[in-house]
Amino acid sequence: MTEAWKRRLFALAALTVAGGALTYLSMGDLGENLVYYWSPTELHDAPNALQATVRLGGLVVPGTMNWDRDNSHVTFDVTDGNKTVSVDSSSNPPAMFREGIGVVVEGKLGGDGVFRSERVMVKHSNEYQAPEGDHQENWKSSIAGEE
Amino acid sequence: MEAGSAWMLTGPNGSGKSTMLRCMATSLKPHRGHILVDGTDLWENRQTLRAEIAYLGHELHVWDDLSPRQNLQAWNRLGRFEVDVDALLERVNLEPHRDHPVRAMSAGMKRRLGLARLLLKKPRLALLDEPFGALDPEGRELVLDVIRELRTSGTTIALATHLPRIGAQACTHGLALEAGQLLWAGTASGLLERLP
Amino acid sequence: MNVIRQTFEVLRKELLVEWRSPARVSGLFFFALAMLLMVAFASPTEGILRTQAGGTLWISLLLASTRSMDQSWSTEMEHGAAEGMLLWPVEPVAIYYGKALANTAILLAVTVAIFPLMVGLYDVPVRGDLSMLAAIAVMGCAALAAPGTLYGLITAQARGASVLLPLLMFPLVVPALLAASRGTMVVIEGDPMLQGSSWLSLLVAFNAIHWSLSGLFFGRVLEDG
Amino acid sequence: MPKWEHIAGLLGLITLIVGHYLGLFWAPPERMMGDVGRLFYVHVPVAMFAMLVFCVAFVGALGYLLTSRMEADWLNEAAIEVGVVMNVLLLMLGSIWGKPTWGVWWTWDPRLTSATVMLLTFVGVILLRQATQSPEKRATWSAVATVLAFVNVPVTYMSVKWWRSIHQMQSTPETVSEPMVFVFRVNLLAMALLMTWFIARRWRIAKHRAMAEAPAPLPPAPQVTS
Repeated sequence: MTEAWKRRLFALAALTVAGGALTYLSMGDLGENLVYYWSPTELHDAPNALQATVRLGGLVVPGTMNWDRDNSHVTFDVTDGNKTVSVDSSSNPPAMFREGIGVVVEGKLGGDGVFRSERVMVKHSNEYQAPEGDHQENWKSSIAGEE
Repeated sequence: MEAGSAWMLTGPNGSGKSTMLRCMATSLKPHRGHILVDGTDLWENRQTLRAEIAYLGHELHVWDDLSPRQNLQAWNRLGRFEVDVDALLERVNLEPHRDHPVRAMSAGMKRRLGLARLLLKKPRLALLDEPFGALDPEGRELVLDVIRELRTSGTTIALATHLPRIGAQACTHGLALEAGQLLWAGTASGLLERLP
Repeated sequence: MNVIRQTFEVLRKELLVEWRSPARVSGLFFFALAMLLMVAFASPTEGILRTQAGGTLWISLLLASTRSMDQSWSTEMEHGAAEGMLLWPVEPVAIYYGKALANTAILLAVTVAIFPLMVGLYDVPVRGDLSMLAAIAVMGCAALAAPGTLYGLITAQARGASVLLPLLMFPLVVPALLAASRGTMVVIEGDPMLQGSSWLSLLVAFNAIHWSLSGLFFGRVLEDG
Repeated sequence: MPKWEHIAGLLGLITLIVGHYLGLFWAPPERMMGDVGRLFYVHVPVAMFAMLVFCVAFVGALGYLLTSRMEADWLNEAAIEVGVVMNVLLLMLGSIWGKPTWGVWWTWDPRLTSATVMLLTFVGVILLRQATQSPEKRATWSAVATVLAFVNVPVTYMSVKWWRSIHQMQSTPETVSEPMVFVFRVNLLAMALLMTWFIARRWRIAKHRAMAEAPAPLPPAPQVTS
């Protein structure tokens, strides 16, 4: 085998290994485990969930939201369709926060099963739609109330 | 250049002696033109031809923290040469210093180590850049001896020096360079006659 | 095969150099230790130290590794030995893997020395699996050494090498730093979400990418340098 | 000599003005986000072209590694600088968008983290270029550093799919309503034209610099006397 061919073979092998590793990153179980936030089901199933500061993500269950704007206090339930976790947050969520929307909250699960959080973030979907009816007016007034 | 011949390059500083040797050693890629070895391009085939070229330049290619013996052993193993390192050290008169780190040695001693390293390889072409620098008269004799010995074993030599009178004692041909141009080519003794 | 034998010889030579001048490894050790102490002095409470232990450990090692890569190539450049190996000829791939393996071993030695000290100084519990810790240490050190050895060669020849190497290396090793720190925390604090093996696989994938690509490009960098 | 890229640049500027007018005044506000949703027409094209421009830099790097032609190195240099500007813009716009929608300027989620790492790696390549004098060394080193930095670009793009992230997944024409898609495409076209202009201009600067620092050619070799 000539030098040039050895070189090409090595290049091929190196690229295969690197490509394989990238493929593994995309296909492997990493995506499921190394996540930015946990679902309520995963939080329920985790053996030692009580100790760690984690992020919890899901949808706000309609009818459970209780927002005391003056005292920056809000409670709501978060669900993934399977399990539900009650959240108690001591900070005001952003203006887009509403019932039925996706949220990510950061905090700790207490012994009483309530997730205490200091940060509520809203997760927007990848859908961009023109408003239907008076939705937009609501939104504008909520922004105005916030600022 | 026929096998066993020795070519001496002279010329003022900056005339291109070192650059030419570095190109021949495949340490530099020629910007223009080609160097042909047995009709094939040197740079294109550098991976195989490097095994047959030995080069002693301004850089000695040694590790400062290792002793001369460890240096030579490392190069010996890397090249898979089976040379008796201790005998080689004796040959270049480094035997008494063989276990001290290179860092502590004088410039002349280091040169001798560089020469020993050159001798590990059995090259077809040996390139020496200012081999007499930093050496005492005894050391210069040693270099001339080494050149003669290499020539008898069929090695071609190219040597750059600003001490042509010493170099001519072991060289067959002479070349004079100036500002990157070849001024004169002929025999080594012929070159000496033309020098002021 | 010739390349493997040459890799081994380069590695052997590197370790011999370290053995003859142990100042480099001990310097790295004290550098990393000083980092741990400085972070401790700068932290408001000891609780923070405990929760940050994994990150602090790997930041210390990362900073120490940039020093290490610098020195690894400066000894090589001092008398042109790197070029000497290229012309000898030693396969560039063998030079790279030999040096990268040696750098991994050196970092690993520092890690082994520094970890128990951190456990003591930061009052860190070790709840998790020690074999997992060993695997993360090996993979983490390898992940720092692979790009470091390549970029060390580049920056050793560029202006302002001591600043440039961290600037090039830091962003590149972010995934490895993240995985090694979190993985170490998992061993320290226990594993509430069973993430340990995932962090380890991320490290393995990172190593696979960088050990192969750096090896591929090293020859070109050495030849043109 | 007329420079073709100026035509692209001019068209790009016009399209940009039209696209922004459409985005700000003509398109309907987004159902959930209202007027803030109009950032969609800037943030997403900038994000797409930041990554695409880095792909161009990658092509330049590969081109240099395979052919050793300086033209490829100039392309690498041009695209990296343009890409870094786009990447900074991307992070700033994303941050501005994040505050009213998510509620935070910044959070260390996989997409945001990888986009930041992308910026830092390519800034590293620029610094490396500046620290190197020899054109050949600069070209080789920066090509190698570009390829290694580029590994992160697909990771950034895929991060929202591979990891659960607060950042939404890539939108498709199916997830965006009709008039919005149209306005988006106008802005995308504007960005494409502008990027062509920027890269071509920067490539020419690189070329002129290389010409200026190239050594004068050697005089012809005289006859040898012997």
